[in-house]
Amino acid sequence: MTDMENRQIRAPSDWTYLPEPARIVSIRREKMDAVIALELADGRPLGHMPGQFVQISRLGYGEIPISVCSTPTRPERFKICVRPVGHVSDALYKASEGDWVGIRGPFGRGFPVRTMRDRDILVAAGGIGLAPLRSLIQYIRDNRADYRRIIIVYGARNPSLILFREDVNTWTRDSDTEMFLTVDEGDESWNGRTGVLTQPIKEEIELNPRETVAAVVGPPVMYRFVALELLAKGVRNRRIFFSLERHFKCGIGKCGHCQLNGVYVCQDGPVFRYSDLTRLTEAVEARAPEE
Amino acid sequence: MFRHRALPSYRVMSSEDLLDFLGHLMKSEPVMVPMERPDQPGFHVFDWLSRPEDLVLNYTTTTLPPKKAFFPPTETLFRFRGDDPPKLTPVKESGPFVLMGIHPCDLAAIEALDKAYSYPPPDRRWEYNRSRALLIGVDCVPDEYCFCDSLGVSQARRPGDLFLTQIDRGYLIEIHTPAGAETIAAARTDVANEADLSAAANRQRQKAGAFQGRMKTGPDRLADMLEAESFQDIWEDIASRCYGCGSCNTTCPACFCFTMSDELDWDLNSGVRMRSWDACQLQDFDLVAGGHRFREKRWQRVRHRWHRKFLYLYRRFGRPFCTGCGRCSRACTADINILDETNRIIEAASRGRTHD
Amino acid sequence: MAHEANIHIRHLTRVEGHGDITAVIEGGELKEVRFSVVEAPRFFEVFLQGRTHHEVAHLASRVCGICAVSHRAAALKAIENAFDLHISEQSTSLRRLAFHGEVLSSHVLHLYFLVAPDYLNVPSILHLARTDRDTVERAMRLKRLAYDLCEVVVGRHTHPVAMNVGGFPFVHDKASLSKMKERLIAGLADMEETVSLFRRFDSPAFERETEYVSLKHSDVYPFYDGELYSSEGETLPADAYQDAVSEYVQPYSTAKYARWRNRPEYMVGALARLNNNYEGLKPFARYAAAELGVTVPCHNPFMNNSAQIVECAHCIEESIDIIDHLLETGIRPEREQAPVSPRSGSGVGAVEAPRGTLFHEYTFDDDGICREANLVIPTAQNLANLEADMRAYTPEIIDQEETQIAHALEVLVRAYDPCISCSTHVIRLGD
Amino acid sequence: MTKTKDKPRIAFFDFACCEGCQLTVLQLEETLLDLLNHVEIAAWREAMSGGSDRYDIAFCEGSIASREDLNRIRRIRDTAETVVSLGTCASIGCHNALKNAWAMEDVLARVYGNKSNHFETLRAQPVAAVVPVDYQILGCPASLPEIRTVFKRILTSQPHPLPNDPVCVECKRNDTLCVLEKEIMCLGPVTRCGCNAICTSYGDACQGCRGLVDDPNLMATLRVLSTEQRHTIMAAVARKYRADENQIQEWFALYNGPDLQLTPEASDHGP
Ligand SMILES: Cc1cc2nc3c(=O)[nH]c(=O)nc-3n(C[C@H](O)[C@H](O)[C@H](O)COP(=O)(O)OP(=O)(O)OC[C@H]3O[C@@H](n4cnc5c(N)ncnc54)[C@H](O)[C@@H]3O)c2cc1C
Ligand code: SF4
Ligand code: SF4
Ligand code: SF4
Repeated sequence: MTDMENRQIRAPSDWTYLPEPARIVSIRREKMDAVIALELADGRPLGHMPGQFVQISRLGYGEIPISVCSTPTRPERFKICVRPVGHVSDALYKASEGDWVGIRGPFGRGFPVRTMRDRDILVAAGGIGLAPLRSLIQYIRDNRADYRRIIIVYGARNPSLILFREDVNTWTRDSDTEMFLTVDEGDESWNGRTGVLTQPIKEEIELNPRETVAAVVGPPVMYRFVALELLAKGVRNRRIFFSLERHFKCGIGKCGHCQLNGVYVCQDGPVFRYSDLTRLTEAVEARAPEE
Repeated sequence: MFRHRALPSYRVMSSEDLLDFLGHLMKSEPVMVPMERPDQPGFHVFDWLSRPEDLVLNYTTTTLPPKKAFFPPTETLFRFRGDDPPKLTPVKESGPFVLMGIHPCDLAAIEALDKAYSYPPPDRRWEYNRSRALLIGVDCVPDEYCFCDSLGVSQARRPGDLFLTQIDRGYLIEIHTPAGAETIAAARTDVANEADLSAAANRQRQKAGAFQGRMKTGPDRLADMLEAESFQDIWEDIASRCYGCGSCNTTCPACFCFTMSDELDWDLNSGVRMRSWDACQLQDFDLVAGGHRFREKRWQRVRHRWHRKFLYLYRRFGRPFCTGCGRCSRACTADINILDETNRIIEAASRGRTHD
Repeated sequence: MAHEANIHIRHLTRVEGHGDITAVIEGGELKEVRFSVVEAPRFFEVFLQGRTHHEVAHLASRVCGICAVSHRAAALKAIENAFDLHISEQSTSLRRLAFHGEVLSSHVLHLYFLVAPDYLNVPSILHLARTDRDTVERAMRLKRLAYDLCEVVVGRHTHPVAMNVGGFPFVHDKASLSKMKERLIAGLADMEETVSLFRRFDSPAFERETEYVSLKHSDVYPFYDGELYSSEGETLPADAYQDAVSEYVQPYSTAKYARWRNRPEYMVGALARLNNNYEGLKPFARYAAAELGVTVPCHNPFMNNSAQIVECAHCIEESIDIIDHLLETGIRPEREQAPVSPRSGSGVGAVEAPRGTLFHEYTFDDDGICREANLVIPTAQNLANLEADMRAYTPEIIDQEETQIAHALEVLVRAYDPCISCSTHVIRLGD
Repeated sequence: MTKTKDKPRIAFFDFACCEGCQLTVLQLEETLLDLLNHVEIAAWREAMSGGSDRYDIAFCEGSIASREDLNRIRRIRDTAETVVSLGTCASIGCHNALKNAWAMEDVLARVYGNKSNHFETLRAQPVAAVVPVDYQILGCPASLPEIRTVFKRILTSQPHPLPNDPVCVECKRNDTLCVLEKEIMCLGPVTRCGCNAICTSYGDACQGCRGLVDDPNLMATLRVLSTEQRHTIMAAVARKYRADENQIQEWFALYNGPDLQLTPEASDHGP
């Protein structure tokens, strides 16, 4: 690097933190989330795998990590689902069709769609955690022959916060998916399950534990309870996958924000094997529930 | 002409010739050096040089390390304008520059950051800025906070191009790279004789004897110790004194965490994305939406600092991300000394304590 | 014709702080006229007690955002007098420089933002942004010049930093001082324009004799230094101010009033300084005075505005000289003096704030803790004189329409440049 | 990035304070003219006559210290869609709150003597304690960098969460020398940043005018000042100040009010 020749400065081909423009082709706003379909300026597919995320910018507001919620098997455009919780997510939520955003990525390690082949897949989603898992479910359904059962357990805080309603209806209706929907608090119109999502796992679902791979995404407190139920049913800890959330700035293992013991969540994850996480003292998600 | 000679090779230069050389360098490229703070005489700072005589080579330390030449505390990454589609223009400085007067510990830190930032995918901005720089190191005398010899970098030369050691008749110049050789070729230098080399070696010996403190074990054993035990009581004790002000991070030559933020122009349509140094000791460093904090207690953040420097990055890159420069101990507004606290951990581990 | 009028202007605009004008005319005769300060008082005098001299100096500037440097300087002088500390000539020069920045800033703000709209018939200077961009930009430029002068010396204008007991805790940068000097020189051209602008405005030809009080110094036009002087010819040391100045309360006003010896009203501020110190003015300032038709002694309170322009010119010239001197002698590092070991003492600090003579007086106990504080503020000293002028002026214009009378009184009040936020912090009672 | 609609109308109001914050807004100067491309000034008593009662964004400086203030701020809150507390007086209470350590009758009697019954005063409260505010700007005077940021954020409907890093972070980013090196004690390590560390840039101590960070380790300040330290510089500082708990408490009170307690109880996030 210190050779004189190298000191003749060549512009780097890709400028690490420069996003590329993408246009919002459609936006569907619900009370607490917006599903946004995006198209890169040059029209090429994003090239992601389920569970990967992008760093998305609203220029002038900032940049945040958001999971891609669409499947690469339907590549024309990709979708994200945003819950407005601050600066950038609010701005994305309020954006309109035709607006431009910036995209970097896709980044990170997604779900192990290979390991999952020829196995039963259990998907456990809490709240906004359904976003990356929807990508996985769609991917598996688009490659249906490669996989066996698809069991979906989804818990929302209340009926009005249920994401991807149409998809949820389809998964409930179709016979090739086993859908277990629950809400923490129902309302007058609600006649489905109420309670935490570990309940259906514990009480309703028959598993072939040796053949099951689980993918879990939700709020931090959810993970360990789900893991306990799955372990109790005999699912191997190597076959349970968590997608974790941390503060990301760069998405490529440089900024240091997402460091979790020796790993970078953005680069070594966000999807981790449960068995790997139990060794990491800072992985609160994998810690045994406190007495 | 030096190109084919074995490196390192040696030359000698008088102090006056050094200033001439500097004047010559300044004509073609900007030069950053340690100099006395204009606002606070008696203290030093790395800054761009406007007059050769402002150079101070026998400084003890600076608040900020020289890494700021490649990775400024706050910098613009790109400009944007909200057109249709938006226009994004990378911001980069042009032309090569010289960074002079780097102590061995800071050279070692630059090497460490080279590793961290070039780990794929590489940080192009760091690489670009690094590739623009010629590095000239200089020998030093340890102060009360230094312990670089405990970490094996008190004689570090890489990735410097040239290295200066003060001797009676000026400076002994070690030439470590072809780029260094080419640069020095333009200067008035003399052959280095036996006396020069032994004077320099003498100084190294003096330096080795001048350290007031030592780390009580090597980095390898330290990493094992940190991995094996929790030391929670020690972390808690440090944390009870710690402000969480992050000064230990922001003065560290081997820290490299950052944050990014946007700033709009007054037209509210164009603006810039900036990146600035961040610090893991700050309360909000790992805060995520929804108010979750993953290192909620101050002692967890303190532990993270030690673990990151001596365990995580040690395992990942094969070297501790501390060079013993002593800046954090000096900067700590709460009197937390990294060497003392590290030795406390080592002692506790050596006493064979059990987990708590 | 206003035979009957009941004028009440609530929260007069374009002045610092909250004040009301009341004028009652019955049967063509002025019955009552007054200017009442209704700003909520802030009680500095109470909470300065029990504080260390560091804290006193820090809090002092918070009395007023517009004359923060003056308050800080007065407090520093009082503290230094109390503890018998002496600051270097260099520190004195730097404090003077900051002072000139403040006077310039305060006067420019007053002249362009508060006064000029009256004469240009707009609600505010910003309303000229389209029609008379030149004037707006010049106003901004002069403000910026003043602000930047303060910034170079004391970090910022409002609540100066680094202006501490004993000296400055950092060394001023020669390069930025030289750059400042260039800009000050360029600023003289803007002053020339300012003079031409304000020459166009006609001031009412109203005169009333009164006593003018200010500091006076044999060598310099006094802002930071000098002895107390009255236009009746009396000179007395600043720390004997209580012999002459005493304060009293009016039930309709949260500010206090002051009398000079037995005279119930007197005037301080730009006009008073000019009347008392004309010889100290720099050449360009004298030229400005001539252009604006200011001849001393001048008894027309409306001319206070012109006196401020003259002082702006003077401040710029004087600042150039000070910078020249500093650059010539070289700027030596001087450490902020360590606090004196706690001890008792009391001291007075008197300076010329933009609006007139300002006194701070503190008494410290054996532990160096402030036990008593007394602040006498220019606007409070001017209130009685202002009301006397209103009483004398209203009959002269009593033939006009009620709205015109109201407007004329507003213009008169503004000419005094009252600083109301300051005036509500006065301390001990006069009797 | 915002679609142009009607320009929002902004207004400035002042309560008990030194009016230095408004003056600092005037220091935007050239940018003030840029700003006028985006907003209309509806009322600014200090700089303009004939203000209007129709405004969308109200900048309020100063503390609420009288019944009239109370009514006025409530009216403003009812009228404005967005209320901004401008400066520490309006956001935290600042020096005005120092008088709250005394009984209000005593305060009046000390200043107005036997005429004190003509006047009234209330315990001083920040605007932010009396009505809900949408944006806070801290600083005494309001920090210029934050004024800029908040203006832009309001105009692009972005929230402005107060920064939670201490002033030391900005000191380092500016590469200024820590004043402790000169044996000057500083409140920067527990004070909320956002002022670009202006005081320390001029070699002076931070007096804490932007209030405390969320989780200040106040006991650390106490320890640093009141015991002998190992660190050469810190030992010198401790020797120089020899401050007791009381004095430190008074120092913090300058901006954080007289009620702040220095207690050894660990906070939520400590130690
Ligand atoms: C891998 C990954 C995938 C995610 N996928 C989704 C998704 O599909 N849909 C969705 O709605 N949300 C998702 N999130 C969460 C989303 O990134 C945060 O909601 C977002 O960063 C909040 O930023 P903000 O600017 O809106 O809020 P801010 O106004 O910045 O602040 C809100 C809080 O978020 C914290 N924060 C700031 N930046 C980040 C960051 N980069 N990461 C985490 N927290 C941050 C702040 O410290 C603050 O406490 C994902 C996060 C990660 C790490
Ligand atoms: S510099 Fe000291 S007080 Fe500040 S975070 Fe580091 S260890 Fe804590
Ligand atoms: S000067 Fe104050 S704010 Fe700055 S680093 Fe030092 S202690 Fe922190
Ligand atoms: S450095 Fe401290 S006292 Fe100075 S402006 Fe910033 S917060 Fe206020």
